[in-house]
Amino acid sequence: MSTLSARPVEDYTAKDYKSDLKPIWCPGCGDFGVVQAIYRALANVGRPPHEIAFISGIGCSSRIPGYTTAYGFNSVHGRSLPIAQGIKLANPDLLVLCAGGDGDGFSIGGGHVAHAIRRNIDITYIVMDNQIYGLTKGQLSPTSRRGLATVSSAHGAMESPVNPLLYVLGYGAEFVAQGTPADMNGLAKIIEEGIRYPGFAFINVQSPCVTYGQEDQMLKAQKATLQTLESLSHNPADRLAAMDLAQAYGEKLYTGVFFRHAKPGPTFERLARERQDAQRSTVKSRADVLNVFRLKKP
Amino acid sequence: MSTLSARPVEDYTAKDYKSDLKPIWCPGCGDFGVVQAIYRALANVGRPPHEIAFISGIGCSSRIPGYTTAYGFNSVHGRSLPIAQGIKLANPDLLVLCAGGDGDGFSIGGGHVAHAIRRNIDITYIVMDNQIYGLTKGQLSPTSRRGLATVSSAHGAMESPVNPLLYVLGYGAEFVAQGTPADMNGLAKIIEEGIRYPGFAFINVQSPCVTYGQEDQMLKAQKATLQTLESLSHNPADRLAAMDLAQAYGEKLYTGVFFRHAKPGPTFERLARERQDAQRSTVKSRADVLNVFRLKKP
Amino acid sequence: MLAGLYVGREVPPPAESVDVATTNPLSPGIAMNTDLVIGMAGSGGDGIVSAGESLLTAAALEGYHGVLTKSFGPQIRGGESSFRLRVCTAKVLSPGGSLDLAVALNWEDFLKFGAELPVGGQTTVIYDSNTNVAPDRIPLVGVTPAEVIPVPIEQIARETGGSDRAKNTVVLGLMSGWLGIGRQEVIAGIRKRLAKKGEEIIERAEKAFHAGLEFAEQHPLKTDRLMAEPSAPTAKFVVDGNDLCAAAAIVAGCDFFGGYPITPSSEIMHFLGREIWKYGGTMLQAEDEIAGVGAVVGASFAGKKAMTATSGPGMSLKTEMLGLASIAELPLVCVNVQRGGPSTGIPTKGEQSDLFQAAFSAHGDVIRPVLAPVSAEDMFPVTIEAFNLAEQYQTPVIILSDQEVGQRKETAEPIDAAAIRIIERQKPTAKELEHYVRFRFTETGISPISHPGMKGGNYLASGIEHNEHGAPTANGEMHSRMNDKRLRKFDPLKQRRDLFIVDGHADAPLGLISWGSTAGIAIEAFHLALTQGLRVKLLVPRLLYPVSEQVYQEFFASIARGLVVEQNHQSQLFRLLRMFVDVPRGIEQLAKSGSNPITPAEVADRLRQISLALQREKHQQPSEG
Amino acid sequence: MLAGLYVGREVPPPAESVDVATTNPLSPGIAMNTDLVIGMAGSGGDGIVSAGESLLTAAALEGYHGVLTKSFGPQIRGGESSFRLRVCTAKVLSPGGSLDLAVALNWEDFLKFGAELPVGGQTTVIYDSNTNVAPDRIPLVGVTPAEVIPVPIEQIARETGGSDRAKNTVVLGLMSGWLGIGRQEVIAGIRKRLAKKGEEIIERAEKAFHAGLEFAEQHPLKTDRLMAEPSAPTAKFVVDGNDLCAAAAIVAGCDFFGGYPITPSSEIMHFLGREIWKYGGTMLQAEDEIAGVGAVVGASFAGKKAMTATSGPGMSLKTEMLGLASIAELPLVCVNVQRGGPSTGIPTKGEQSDLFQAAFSAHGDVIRPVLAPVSAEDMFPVTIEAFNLAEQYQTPVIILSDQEVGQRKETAEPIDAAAIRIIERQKPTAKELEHYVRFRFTETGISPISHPGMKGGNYLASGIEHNEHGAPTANGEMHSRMNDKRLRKFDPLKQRRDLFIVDGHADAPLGLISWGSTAGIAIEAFHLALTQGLRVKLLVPRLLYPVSEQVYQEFFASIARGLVVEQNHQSQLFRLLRMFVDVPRGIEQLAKSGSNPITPAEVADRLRQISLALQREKHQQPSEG
Ligand SMILES: Cc1ncc(C[n+]2csc(CCOP(=O)(O)OP(=O)(O)O)c2C)c(N)n1
Ligand SMILES: Cc1ncc(C[n+]2csc(CCOP(=O)(O)OP(=O)(O)O)c2C)c(N)n1
Ligand code: SF4
Ligand code: SF4
Ligand SMILES: [Mg+2]
Ligand SMILES: [Mg+2]
Repeated sequence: MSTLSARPVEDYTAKDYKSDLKPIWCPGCGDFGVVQAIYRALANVGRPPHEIAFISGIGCSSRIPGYTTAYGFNSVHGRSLPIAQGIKLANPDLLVLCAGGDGDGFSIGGGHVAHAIRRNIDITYIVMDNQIYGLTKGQLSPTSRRGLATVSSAHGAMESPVNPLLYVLGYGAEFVAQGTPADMNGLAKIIEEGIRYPGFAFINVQSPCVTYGQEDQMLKAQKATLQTLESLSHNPADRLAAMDLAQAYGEKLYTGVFFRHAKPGPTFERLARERQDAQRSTVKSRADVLNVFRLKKP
Repeated sequence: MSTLSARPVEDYTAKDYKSDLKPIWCPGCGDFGVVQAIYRALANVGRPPHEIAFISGIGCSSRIPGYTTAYGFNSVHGRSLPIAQGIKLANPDLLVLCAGGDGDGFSIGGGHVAHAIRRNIDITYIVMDNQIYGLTKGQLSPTSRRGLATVSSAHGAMESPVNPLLYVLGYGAEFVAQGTPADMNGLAKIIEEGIRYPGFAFINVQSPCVTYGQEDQMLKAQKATLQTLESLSHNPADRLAAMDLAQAYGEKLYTGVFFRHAKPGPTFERLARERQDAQRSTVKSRADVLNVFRLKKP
Repeated sequence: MLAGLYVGREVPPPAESVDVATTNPLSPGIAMNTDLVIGMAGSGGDGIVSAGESLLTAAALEGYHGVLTKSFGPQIRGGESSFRLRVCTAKVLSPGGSLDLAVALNWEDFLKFGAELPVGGQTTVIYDSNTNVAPDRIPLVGVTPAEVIPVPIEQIARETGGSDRAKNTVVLGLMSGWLGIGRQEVIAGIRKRLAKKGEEIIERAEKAFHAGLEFAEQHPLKTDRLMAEPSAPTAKFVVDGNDLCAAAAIVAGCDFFGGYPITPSSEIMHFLGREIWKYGGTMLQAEDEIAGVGAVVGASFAGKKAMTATSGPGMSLKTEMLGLASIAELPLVCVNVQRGGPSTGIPTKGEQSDLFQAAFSAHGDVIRPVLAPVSAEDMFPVTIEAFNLAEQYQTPVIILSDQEVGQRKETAEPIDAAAIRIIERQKPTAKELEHYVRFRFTETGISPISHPGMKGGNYLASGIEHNEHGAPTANGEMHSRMNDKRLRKFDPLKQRRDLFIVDGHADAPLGLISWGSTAGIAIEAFHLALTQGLRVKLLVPRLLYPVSEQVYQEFFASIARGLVVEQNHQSQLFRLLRMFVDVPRGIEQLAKSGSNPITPAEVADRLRQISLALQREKHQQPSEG
Repeated sequence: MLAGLYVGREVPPPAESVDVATTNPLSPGIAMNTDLVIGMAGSGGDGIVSAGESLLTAAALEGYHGVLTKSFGPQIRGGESSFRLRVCTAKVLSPGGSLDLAVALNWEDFLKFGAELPVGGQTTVIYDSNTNVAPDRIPLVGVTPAEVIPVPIEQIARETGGSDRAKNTVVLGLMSGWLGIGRQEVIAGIRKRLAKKGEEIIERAEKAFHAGLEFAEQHPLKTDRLMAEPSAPTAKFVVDGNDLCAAAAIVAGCDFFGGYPITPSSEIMHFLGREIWKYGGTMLQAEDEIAGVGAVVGASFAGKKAMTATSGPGMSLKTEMLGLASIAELPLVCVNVQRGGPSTGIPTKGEQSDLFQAAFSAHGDVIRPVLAPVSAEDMFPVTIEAFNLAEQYQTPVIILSDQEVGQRKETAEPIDAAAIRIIERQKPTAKELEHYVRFRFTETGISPISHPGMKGGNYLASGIEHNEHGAPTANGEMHSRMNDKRLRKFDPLKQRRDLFIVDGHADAPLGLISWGSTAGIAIEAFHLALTQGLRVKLLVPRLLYPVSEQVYQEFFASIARGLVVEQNHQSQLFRLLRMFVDVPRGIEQLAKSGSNPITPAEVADRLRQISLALQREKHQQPSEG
């Protein structure tokens, strides 16, 4: 997030970010907790809603922008990141959030993640990873475990799941974290940290699907098994250690910050602004662009 | 490659795989070496050309199937892997090769790589990585170095390059290697090994673009700088060590096998065949599928 | 030839029954119903849809015909839910018009369906008296139903079934009683469904059912709703469009399916994910629609019959690959189960607004056949035909289904797969393989096609323009000849009359045209209009593109006025026809955006108006001689 | 209003000069040329294109008009390469017909261009004598050129320029001599270009040039090729379509470009990658076309004017996002520089076969405006207009350019950017922001649009059907009203007459219609036909979709016969018009697949034939009275 608004932080509370739209998630869906955590994180950061753009794809989870008072964009399946990048580049002063499901982000949208990361555009990307396709009623998702039987895999999944944490670390993401609504305080905190991180931030959220998910993915089971990375005294500046821990995705539920770059690199939009500033002086008005077509006697 | 043809290996020589089409690559293009290495690898493996399907996307490099006698498919930009997977699943007895450029594979096609790998379909995928868009005349490619000025980046690239080797290792690829036509023997050998590996094999080839590439990427420079992984006594069964070495992509030119899984996992097509075999006995003819619609008195 | 029910002039006889009562043979003097529409709504947990399915199954087992459509709110769980069931003594093709019986478990949910559950002056309205609304105060504005009956549904459910989850069973009892359908069958069905849950649960359910039945017997309706005996009770299938499409693909020889889930098409993938392995095939849930159809292109190149299925957004993503299949001349079938558009639109409701896209989304000069089934049952012959056309013409073929056809359940005549003709792609002969030329210029424009594994057939497939051998070319003349080959090869397809339903007097001045899921409505309206004495004829294309100029020209020859009925905003078929055919000026359009119901009565009304205008016009013309 | 050259009836006067010679004022009696076409081919390393550009620049500096098209083989380096340059004393709109002067550096490469470099009976053929072919044995079958002159080009190049790389400079000397153009300017240009290479290199080049010049002077041509003075020499711009499109975008206020390289559109991205930063904008080379247009959708949502550019395969991939922009009512401009299709097709050659796609690729009921420039110069007003329409109607707008227009170089009148009218999107007023309703039903269908950062304007954009507030809905009636809003808002656009070039007698019975890159050819043919006495009128739409029924109806009112000229296989404009307009039966089609040249003379011939048929028909009709 590049600039904080002039308005003092204490002016905002979580409910300033809650819209009037009634969520149509199933009762008990993990996404209720995620949106609450987002309200809290935003209130702590304190940007006014109209300076926030919140983009999602399609899925149960992707309904989330509509439940906030920010400018929302519930776009098309898998394309939240390209759209979010366009928004941030068009207006770097905005706080840009991006969210969606595991399918949205790592199946159909999987080709965009690496590029958002290598550009290091300052967007906070929250994946509500429920290891299933919720909205389309229970098909395999890319994070579904091997062997899982679903409506689309009656005889069990034959592929290995993707590992979102390891992937984004491999892509060079500078901020990588995992949370769960089973630990609301922790979740709100890492979302806030992600937003405050001056560059692309990736947050995987283990948000259970109570309708199509597995027993061991529910909040109750999560509460019993989760381990905070803090409690493991993980050093979030250590990328290799982060990768090592990330390998356990799907087996162990670690929450907290896996990786936070000690020296944040330049964002694309900062470099773009520098370039604009450097080049602007060479022209006076937009019409000057036509000069290249002018024939001059040699 | 699942089955070797009955025909004895010594029957084939490199020229059996060379077609009559005259390559229209620029004189000196690295891809000439790559296709030669492929001829040699195929001759060593010894499958008859008509049992080979060779799929590519679009790009200078993607012209390569047409220069072989195999069944070729010069498809559309970035989609060679989905097509190749369909071919292999439709007929697992074929030897399926896939090839293309760095842009084809890691920009527009980047979303398909992880999924081909997590399915572990037995395809050998060769990327001719010249760090540039050759066919479209010299734009930035995803592997272009930061700061590079090209026709599409007059003022220099503002993003970090992708790291194909690290990405595919993160995706769980079981065979990962790098070669260069600067070492023809080495290149032919790893392609042969990739083909023989019973699962998805990824081979990155540093194939210079003599028209739009940089001086330090040319064969001559490569010859001077390349280091074989063998000479470093790297243990290809060690995935973490492979990842560590892969981090040097773009700085050091390592050739050879980064990673070869000691215990190859099951391929998707093998699991599919097992499933077919298990299920086939439940029906007699295709018309049986209609039984589900039949109403029976309860 | 298209195997199926409504080929050429073999249109089923008019459903005489429509809104017409017959007499009760048991107690003469009491009219018995031959055609009833029941609608029911409640919240997601109420088991609405399973009640509808029980009723349809029971009716089908007794030899009735039926169509069951389901409609839901956007919630995955706990939202509003409804069904519409039409039961008929003869074949029906549409979900019908206004409801005869409306059941509201609660008013809030019922009202959400608006025009999808239309209550009229002839409707009997049943509602749960726990809603605390007086019968003369029910929240339906502007209608006075024939009868309004509060029933303590929840109370009965609790008292007999032991929980409010038995509400749907109570309603089944009510329906069974009032309609006289399925006493045995519903109970048997319940028993089967609950078999695993133990005798106690089954007993409670039976009690709930009987309590409903009893209530119905004790409260006879003002308007009697007893169903007459079915006209010719035969063994039936119960099918839904998506499942039947998948099954037909297997019968057609499909060995590969690649796709990505999307409402309302996913059931096709689910079905094949369960079944295709048994027949030696493979189902791939791909990472996206591009990869799904990409794998299908690959499987086809490898020599197999292959299919993908999706809905609007997925179609948009598949555009490039479909273009590749066209120029590489590779067979494949692509099903678009249409929903409301544009963009994500309305995923759960049907629409026929992707016709322009089906015909024209590819860049460059391309023709690819587009077929549309007129009912769930029709999915079988249409899917078989799609595979046949794909293989015969080496082309992608699009099936334009929609949510209505794809997700509704229908009774169907038993399908005889043996009667189906399957077409295989033309492979090169041994002689042709000696000097194989993949894209040889032939008289038909169709060149024998080899596949990997075939010795001597090796060639380069590509999306780049190529010469006869498959070698890339940028030569204008070759490009022109290849375009010509790829377009001309479809000429014989345009001569296929069996892909059209044509009915009515050849010289009728009034024409009615419709397609896909609205065609059933139009066919019923056509028969209604005939019974009302209109001189009308009917045309329903199952081949939408390429446009068969001749079929239409012949049809239009006698036509002065008419109507094109379709479920979209822009009258897409009407516009498409104009491109290739001289459509008479008097042809009007009845076109509504998705999920705005079109009913047979409405279409028939409109035809009557048009006919009146035509007569007025004639009279105004100065008489000759 | 569309700022530009050919608005309404303001068609430039007939290029009287076409194929007509004037007299040499200096030596009366010697005819001087007003219009010449030069074609030259060789291998990639020969500097063919740079020679063409030098010649065009030199001619432009002297006040001539010109069009330079380039054509290449598929090789990146070392393949065949050619240019066609038309130089004229008055404005020209097309690359013309047969060559007046043909230059072959070697025959193999020359022949590869076939009909693109047409040699006829009036052509003077110059070739390198090192090809060892006798003048009466040159490998051009079926033509006898006016004159054939072997020139030891390579030899002269080596002797004077010191290497065969000077061959193109020798040819420049020859042309300069024979045409009497650019002695000073070519040399000055060479000097400028080689400034950094040192005096020695420059000197050699000058020598080579003079040697060519000298050869020309010593070998006067049988058919004199001296150019007459330009009619009204004014300062000129030299533009190419892609660059000018990019520049126009900047003038229009474009602040964001997102795209992915693809031939023949990449120059637009290259230009903006160099320039856009200066104006505070950003260029993003995205990972693919979907991401490119996705970022553009985002930038537009953020309140900025934004553009993407691509060619056929990229258009296919952008389909879904364009649909999203339509339903979310977000402005954006998408340029399709068309090439030969389908699929990868012929990347380096132009075609006009993506019209169907431009109009109809989206799923659902969608209208999005499609514009086409008729020349490189025309790219300026058309691009400005595209941004204006996008912002005004809150819609994606497609510009259908093609390789021909996009990559050719032309002389153009100096552009006065100040005269351009720029339209901004309608933003909500302070009052409207008090209770902001994003998709409010307004009379025009256009609702004021806010963007992030605007306090009180917060709303939810989506591809899901929504109500006025942007909240998702599955309600059929709302869907219908929203469809209506989104389609109806384009009604005023269909009234815009200034988006059409109309010329000729209002009551002419003969009509000529063309669009895009072939329009220039048609316009020239139109003037040719007029000079030949035909009663013909002309219509060139720059707005292709939605189809303006009224403009065409008026045009067709007097028309009995006519011709639609376009560069595709299926007569796509002709078919598109039929959907909405009653196209007279006598309208024929001249449609050729890409890279099969269409010439003004050919079009005029065809018009003449049609006119004759029309006259015959009239005479056969029984006379009245
Ligand atoms: C292009 C496209 N393809 C497919 C769909 C159907 N679709 C909508 S959401 C979804 C996946 C939902 O899963 P996920 O992204 O994990 O989100 P969740 O619902 O689980 O939160 C799919 C396949 C679509 N809307 N658009
Ligand atoms: C959908 C689509 N987008 C863009 C292109 C244009 N295009 C063709 S090849 C290519 C990139 C070439 O680079 P690379 O993949 O690295 O291959 P190389 O030519 O360097 O071997 C591009 C952008 C295309 N043909 N199709
Ligand atoms: S289906 Fe699953 S993810 Fe979707 S709302 Fe219900 S519980 Fe949540
Ligand atoms: S442009 Fe580069 S990659 Fe392409 S053929 Fe030439 S040298 Fe090879
Ligand atoms: Mg999910
Ligand atoms: Mg490359």
